[in-house]
Amino acid sequence: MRFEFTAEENDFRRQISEFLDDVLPDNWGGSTYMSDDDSWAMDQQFRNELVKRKWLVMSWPKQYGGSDSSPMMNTIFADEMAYRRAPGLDGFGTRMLGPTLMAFGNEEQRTQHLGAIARGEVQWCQGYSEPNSGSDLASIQTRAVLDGDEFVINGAKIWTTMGHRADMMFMLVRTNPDEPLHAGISLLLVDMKTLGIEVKPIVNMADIHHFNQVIFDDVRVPKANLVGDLNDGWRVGMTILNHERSGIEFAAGARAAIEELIVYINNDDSPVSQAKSDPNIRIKIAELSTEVEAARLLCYDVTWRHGEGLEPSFEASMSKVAGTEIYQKVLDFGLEILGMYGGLIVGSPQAELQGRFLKMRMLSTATTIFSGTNEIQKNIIAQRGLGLPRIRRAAKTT
Amino acid sequence: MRFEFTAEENDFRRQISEFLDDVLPDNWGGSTYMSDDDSWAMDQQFRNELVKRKWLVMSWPKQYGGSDSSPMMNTIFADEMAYRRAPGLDGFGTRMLGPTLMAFGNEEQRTQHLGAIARGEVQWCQGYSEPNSGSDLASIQTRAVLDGDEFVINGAKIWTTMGHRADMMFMLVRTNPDEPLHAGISLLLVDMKTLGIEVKPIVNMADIHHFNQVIFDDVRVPKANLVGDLNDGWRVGMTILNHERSGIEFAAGARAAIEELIVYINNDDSPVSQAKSDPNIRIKIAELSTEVEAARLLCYDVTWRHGEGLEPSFEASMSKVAGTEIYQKVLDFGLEILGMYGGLIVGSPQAELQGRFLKMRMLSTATTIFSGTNEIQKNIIAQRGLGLPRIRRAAKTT
Amino acid sequence: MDFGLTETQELIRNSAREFLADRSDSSVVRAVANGDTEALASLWKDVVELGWPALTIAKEHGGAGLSFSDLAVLLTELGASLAPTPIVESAITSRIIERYGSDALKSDLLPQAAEGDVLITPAILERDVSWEADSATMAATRTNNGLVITGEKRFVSFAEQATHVLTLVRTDGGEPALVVVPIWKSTGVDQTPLEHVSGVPVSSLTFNEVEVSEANIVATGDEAIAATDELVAAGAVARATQLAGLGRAVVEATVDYTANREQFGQAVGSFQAVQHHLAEMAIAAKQVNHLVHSAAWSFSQDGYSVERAAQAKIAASEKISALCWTAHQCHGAIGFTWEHDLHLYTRRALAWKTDYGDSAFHKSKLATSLGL
Amino acid sequence: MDFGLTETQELIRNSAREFLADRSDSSVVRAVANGDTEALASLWKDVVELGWPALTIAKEHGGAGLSFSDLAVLLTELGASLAPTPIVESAITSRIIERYGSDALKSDLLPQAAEGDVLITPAILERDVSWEADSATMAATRTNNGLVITGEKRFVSFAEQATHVLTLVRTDGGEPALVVVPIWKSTGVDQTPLEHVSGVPVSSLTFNEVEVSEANIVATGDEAIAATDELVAAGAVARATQLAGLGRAVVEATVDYTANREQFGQAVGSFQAVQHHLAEMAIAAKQVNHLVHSAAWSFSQDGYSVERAAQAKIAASEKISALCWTAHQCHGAIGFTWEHDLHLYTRRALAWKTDYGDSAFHKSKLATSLGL
Repeated sequence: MRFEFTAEENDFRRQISEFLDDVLPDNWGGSTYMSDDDSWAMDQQFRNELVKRKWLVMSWPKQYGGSDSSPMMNTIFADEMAYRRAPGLDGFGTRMLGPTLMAFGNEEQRTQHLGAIARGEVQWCQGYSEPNSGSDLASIQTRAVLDGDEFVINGAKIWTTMGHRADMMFMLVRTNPDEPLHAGISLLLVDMKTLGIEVKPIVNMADIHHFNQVIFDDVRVPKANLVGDLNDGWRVGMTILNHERSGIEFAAGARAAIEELIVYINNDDSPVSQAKSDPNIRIKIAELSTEVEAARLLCYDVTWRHGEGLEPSFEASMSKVAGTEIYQKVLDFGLEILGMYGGLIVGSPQAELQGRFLKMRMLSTATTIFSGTNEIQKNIIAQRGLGLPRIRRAAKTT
Repeated sequence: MRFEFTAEENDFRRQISEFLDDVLPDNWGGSTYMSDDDSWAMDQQFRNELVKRKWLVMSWPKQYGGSDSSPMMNTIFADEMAYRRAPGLDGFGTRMLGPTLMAFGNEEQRTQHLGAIARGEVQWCQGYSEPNSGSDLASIQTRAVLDGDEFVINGAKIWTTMGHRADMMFMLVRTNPDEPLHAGISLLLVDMKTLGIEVKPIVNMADIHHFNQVIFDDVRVPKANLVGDLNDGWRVGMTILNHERSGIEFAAGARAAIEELIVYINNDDSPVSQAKSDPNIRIKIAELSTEVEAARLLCYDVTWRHGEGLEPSFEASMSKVAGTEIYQKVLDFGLEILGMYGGLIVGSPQAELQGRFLKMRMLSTATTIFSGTNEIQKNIIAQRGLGLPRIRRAAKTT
Repeated sequence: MDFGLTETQELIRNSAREFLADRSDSSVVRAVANGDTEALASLWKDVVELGWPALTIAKEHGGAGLSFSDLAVLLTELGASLAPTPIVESAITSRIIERYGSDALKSDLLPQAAEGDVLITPAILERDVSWEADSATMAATRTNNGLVITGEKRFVSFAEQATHVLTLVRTDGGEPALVVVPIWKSTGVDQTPLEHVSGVPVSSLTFNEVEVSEANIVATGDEAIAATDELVAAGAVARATQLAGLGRAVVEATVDYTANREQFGQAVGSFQAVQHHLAEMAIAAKQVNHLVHSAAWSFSQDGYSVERAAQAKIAASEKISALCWTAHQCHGAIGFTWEHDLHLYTRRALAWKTDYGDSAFHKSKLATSLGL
Repeated sequence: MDFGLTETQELIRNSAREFLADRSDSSVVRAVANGDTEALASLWKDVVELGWPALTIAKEHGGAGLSFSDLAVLLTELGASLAPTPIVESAITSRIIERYGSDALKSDLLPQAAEGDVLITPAILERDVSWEADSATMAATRTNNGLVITGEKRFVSFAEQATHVLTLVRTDGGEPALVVVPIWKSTGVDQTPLEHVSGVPVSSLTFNEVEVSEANIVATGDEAIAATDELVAAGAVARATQLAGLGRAVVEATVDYTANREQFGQAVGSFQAVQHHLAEMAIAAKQVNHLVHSAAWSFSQDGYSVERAAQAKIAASEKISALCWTAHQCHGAIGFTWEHDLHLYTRRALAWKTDYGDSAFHKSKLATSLGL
C-alpha cells in the first residue's frame, strides 16, 4: 500500500493547476451556470488549449494521437479539472465514443472520427434514453430499418446533453423488434445535420438548457455507420458507459465547495462570518470533509484497479453513490451556512458567493439520478459486488 | 383540532404518576435488566396493585371486569407506565388475548379465561413465530391433528417471551396442511403444564432471559380450546396483533431517556457535566426531543383514530417505525454523552446511570425487528397507506 | 387531543382548496415568479375578498376573531398550492400589533389590515441575517415627535406590495424599539428587489432619515424584544405550517407519479426502495403536520409555547426540504426539468426552510428552553 | 497511490488469518469476556511467539522495523477476529517511547517489549474521561530521584496483564510529564477491574504516593503534550483499523446469512431493502478501510497526519457501529440472541468507537486543523 502520489503525478497536478491559474477568470465559478453562446465559445476555446497541451485525449494510445497516459494520471487530470470547475472537456468524444471505436469500430470509422475528436474539432452527443426508457434502457423503441445501404430511423431520444451543440450522435436503435429486450439493439453514428432530425430544448430545474429531446423522422443513415455487429449494440453501447468511470468529478466538486466555504466563513467581511466560531459548523465541516475524503479514496481505488487490470465494476457503483451523495450534502450545507443568502439566485443584488451554491445544488439533483440512479447502483453493489441473489418471483411482502 | 388533554385526562395521568412515586423504588431503572425471580415477583406484586386500582383491564367492557375506559385514557396509562418503566403490565392477557376472546371466543372460553386475566391470576404467552417463520408467519409448520376430542400438536415455537413464566399459551397451528399458507391455520389455547411441552431458554444479546423456544411433542389439547372456527386462525390471530397498538411505549421510553440525560448532565457531580454547555450536545438534544415529540404525536393520532372508530392500520405502522427509530437514536446519544462510561455494564464499579443506557440500547435492538420489522412496516405504509402497487413479477433490476 | 377538524376548520379547508385549485395553479405561481405583479395583485384582491387577512384579527377590530389553529388550516392549503400571497406576513404583524400595540394603533391599523387596505410586513433581518432580536442594529434617533430611522433591513417579503413594515430599531440609548413604518407615505425609504428562490417578491430596504411618529411605536425595551421573539415564533410556525401543506402535496404528487410510471415492466412505485422512500416521506409529512398544528394550538391571546414553536420549525425545515429532494429522486429525470412543477415546491421549501429561523436557530432556542 | 498489499503485507495478512482462525475463534473471545485470564495469557504467549509486539519496533531495539502501514494490515485481522490481545497498547506505547524517550529508556524497555517480557499500556483518562492531553490532573511531586505520583487513571486496557503504564501527570509547577510507571514493581498502585462492553480487561488504577525514577520520564512540558497527542492519534488510528476489519467481517457474515435465510419464499438478501442495507454497509466498510490505511501510511518516523488520523477515527467510529446495528436489522431475531456471535462484534464496536476519542473529539481536532 502507498497512500501518496508519485513525484511525477504531483508534478503533473501542479502543471494543470498552474495552467488553470493562467487561463481561468478570477472568481471562476464554473461554466455550469452559463448555458449561453458565450459559455459554449469558452468551452471551445478551452478545448483548443487542452489539445495544444496534448491533454484532451492523453489517455488514448499514441497511434490515435494520445499519450498512453496511465489511469492514475487520467484521474488526476479529471480531479483537478473538476476541482477548478474548468470547461473544455469532451466526455462524449474522448471518454465514451473514442475507446469504443478503438474496441469495436472498423478501420474506416477510426480514421474518420478519432482524429477529429483528438483535435477537438467535433462535438458528439449520446442518444440512449427515451421518454419511456430511462433506467430501463433495454426497452428502447426507436427503430432503425435497413433499406438498401441505409438505415431509416424513426423515434425519439431524450435527455440528450449538448444535443443542440453536437455535430454527431452515437445512438442505440432497435434493429430487430422480434428479439427480446437486449438482443435487438444496434449502435449507430449519426450526423446531426441529417434531414429529419429535430432538436427540441429541455430546460432543467436550474434554468439551464443542457438537455434536448431529439426527434427522428425517417432519418436516413449510411449502413457503414453501424459500429460493431448488427444487433450487438447492447454490448458495444454498455462498454461506452463503463469506460473508466472513477466518479472523481463529484468528490472533486465536493472538495472544491467545502474549501470555498472554509475560506468564505474565515473572511471577516462575509456577513455570515460568525459561522467560523460556531462549534456546530466546525463539527459539520469536519464531518463533511471526512466524507469527501472517503468518497475520493473510493475513486482512486477504482482508478488503481483499472491500472492493475482488475475489473472495477461494482467499485465504480460505490464511488458513484458515495461521490454524488456527499456532493449534494456539501452543497446543502453551503446553503445552510449562507442562511437567508442561500435563497438568492445568480445575478441577484446582495448575493453571496455569486449565488452559485443554490444553482449548484439544483444542478446536483441530477447526479444521483443520471447514469443509473443510485438505487440501481446499490442493486449492482449488492448483486454483483456482494453476490446476493435476485428475487426469484413475485414477493409476498405483507 | 385540540392539542391538549382534558382536565380529566390530566388528572388521571397525575394519579398514575403519584401511584408510581409511591410504589417504585428510588432511582428505578426498569425491570428490563432484571431477568431473575426477584423481578418476576415484583412484576406479580405490581400487577396486583394495578388490579386493586382497577387499571389492569381498564379498557375492557364492564361486563368482563373492565371500566370501558376510552382509548385515550388507555394510551395515557400506557404512556405513563412506560415513561416510568413500571412493571406489572400484562400485554398478552389483557391487550392481546382478552379482546380476541371477546370477539371470537365462545361463552365457555370467556367465562374460563377473562376473569382470571382481569384478576391478574394467570400469565399468558404467545406461540406464533417458528424457527423458519419469522416475518413470514403464514408459513408456520407446527401441526395440530384432530384425534377424537383432542388436537395433537407437534412442532416448535420460538421467541416465546415469558414462556418460562406462563401458565397458558395462545398459539397458531397448522390444522390443514393441504391449504395454501393462510388458510390452513387455527388458534388454540394451551395449558403450559400439558405433557410433551418443553420450554428451552433463549438468552438475548443483553444477557437477559425473556425468550424461549417451546417444543411440542405429541401434546394433546382439548378440542374445546379452539378459538373461532377451524382453519380461521389467521383472521383470529391477526386481530390479536392489530389490537390497540399505539406504539406509545417507544416514544415514552425515549422521552424518559432524554429527560434523564438532561437532568444528568445538568448535575455538576456528573463526570461528563461539561456536556451541558457543549453546543453540539445542546443542538442534538433539541433535535432528538423534537423527534420524540413527533413520534409521540403519531401515537396519539392512532389513539384518536381508534376512539373515533377510524381504522388505524398504516398509521400504527408509522408510529411503530418512528417510535422505535427515535428510541434507538436517543439511547445511542445517551451512550455518546456518557463517553467511556457508556461502555460500562450494569453492576460495574464506576458505572454512570447504573450502566442502564448500554443495557437499554442492547434491548432496544429488538424493537425495530419484532412485531413486524420496520422494513415490513414501511411496505405496509406504502401499499396500504399510500396505495402503491405491489411488484407484478420478477423484477429485472440491473 | 383531537386530530380532527372543527366544522369551521372544514369550511376553511374546503373553500381554500376550491379557491386555490382555481386561482393558484402552477401557471399563477410561475407568473408571479416571473415578476408578474398584476397576477399577484389580482390574487391578493380575491384573497381579501375571502376575508383571509381578517381571519385572526379580533372582532372588535373588524376581524373574524378565529384562532391561530384555524389559521393553520388555511396555511396548510396555502402551502400545498404555493399560493404567492402575503397572508403570513399580514397575520403575524396583526397579531403582534394586537398583543403589544397601543389602543390607538390597534384601532387605526387592524381594521384596515382586516380589509386589506393596508399590508404590514415584517422587516427584521439586517446584513448578518440573524433572527435574534438582540442583534438588531438599525439606528433610530429620538425626536420630540417620535423617531428618525437610518439603516438597512434585508429580505423583506412582499415589501413592494406592503404599505407598512413592522421593524426593529435601536435608539440612541441602545434601547430596542419595535415600530410600524408606513413606507408608502414615508420619504427616505429605498427598495432593492432581490432575485429569490421563493418565487415571491423579496426586497432589501434602506432607510435614510425616515421619520416615524411616536404613535407608531409598538413596544420598547424588553417588551420590544419579547414582541419580536413572538413575531419570529409566529412566523416560524406559519412557515412550518405552509411547509406541512407543501410536503403533503409533494407526497401525493410522488405517489401519483410512481404508481403510474413504468420501468422494467413494473410501476416504479412497486419497487421496495421507492416504497420505502415514500413511506419515510409520508411519515415525515404526517409528523410535521401534527407538530405544526400542535404549535399553532399553543398560540392563544395569552402567549404561545416556545418549545412547540421551535419543534414545529425544526421538523418542518429539515424534513420537508429533505422530502422534496427524495421526491426528485423518485421522479427521476422528468422531475429535473423546468417544465415539471416539482422544482417549484423544492424552491419554495428551500426558502421557507430558512425563513423565520432555520433549524439550527430553533434548536438553540429549544435547548435553552429545555434547561440546557 | 497503491491499494494493494506488498509482499510483506500479504505474508502478515495470511499468517494472521490462519493463526487467528485457529486461536481466536468466538469461543476464545467469549472465554476472555467471561474472565478467563488463562485463555488471554495463552493467546498473548502465542502472539509474542509470532513476533507481533516486535513488528514496528526498530531493528536496533530488537524489533522487526516494519511500518505502521504494515501493522495496520495485522490490525484489520485482529479486528475481524476480535482477538483479545493487547497489540495496540503495546505498539503505540513502543512508538511513543521510541520517538520521545531517552536512549537509556529505549535500550531498556523496547527490546523487552519486542520480546513480550514487558507490556506497557497507556493510562491517560481521568474521571472526566477527556482524551485532551491538557486536561490531565493526576499530581506528581518532584523529588531528587524523580516523581511521586498520587491520583487516579480510569479505563486502562489490559492493566491486569501490563507490567508498565505510560501515563500523563501534572507536576507541582503545573508542567505535564509523560512517564512510564512499572506497576508490577511499584507499591501504592491499586486496580479496580471494570465490567466493560469490550469483553477485554479494563481497569481503573489509583496511585498512592507511587515513586517513579527520573529515568522513566519520557517527555515533559510541550513535548509531553505532543507525545500524548501522538499516542492518542496512534491509538485512534489503531482502533479505527481494528474497526475496519471488524466491519468487513460483519458485512461478510451478514451477506452469508441473508443469502441463505429464506422468508416469503425468497432469500431475505434478495429483497431490495436488505440489498440496499448491505450495499450501504459495504460502501461504509470499504471507505473506512481506505481511510484507516491512508492514516496508517501517514505515520512515519517523522510524525503523522493529524487530519488523516482524525478522519480515520471519525469515519470508523460512526460508520462501523452503525453498520453493526444494520447487521442486526438484517439478521432479525437470531442476531438478537446471546448465542449468536453478532453481538460480540457490536459490543466491541461500541467499545472501540469511543476509545482514543469518539467522533466528536476528532471532529473538533480536524476542524482546528482545517483552519476553523
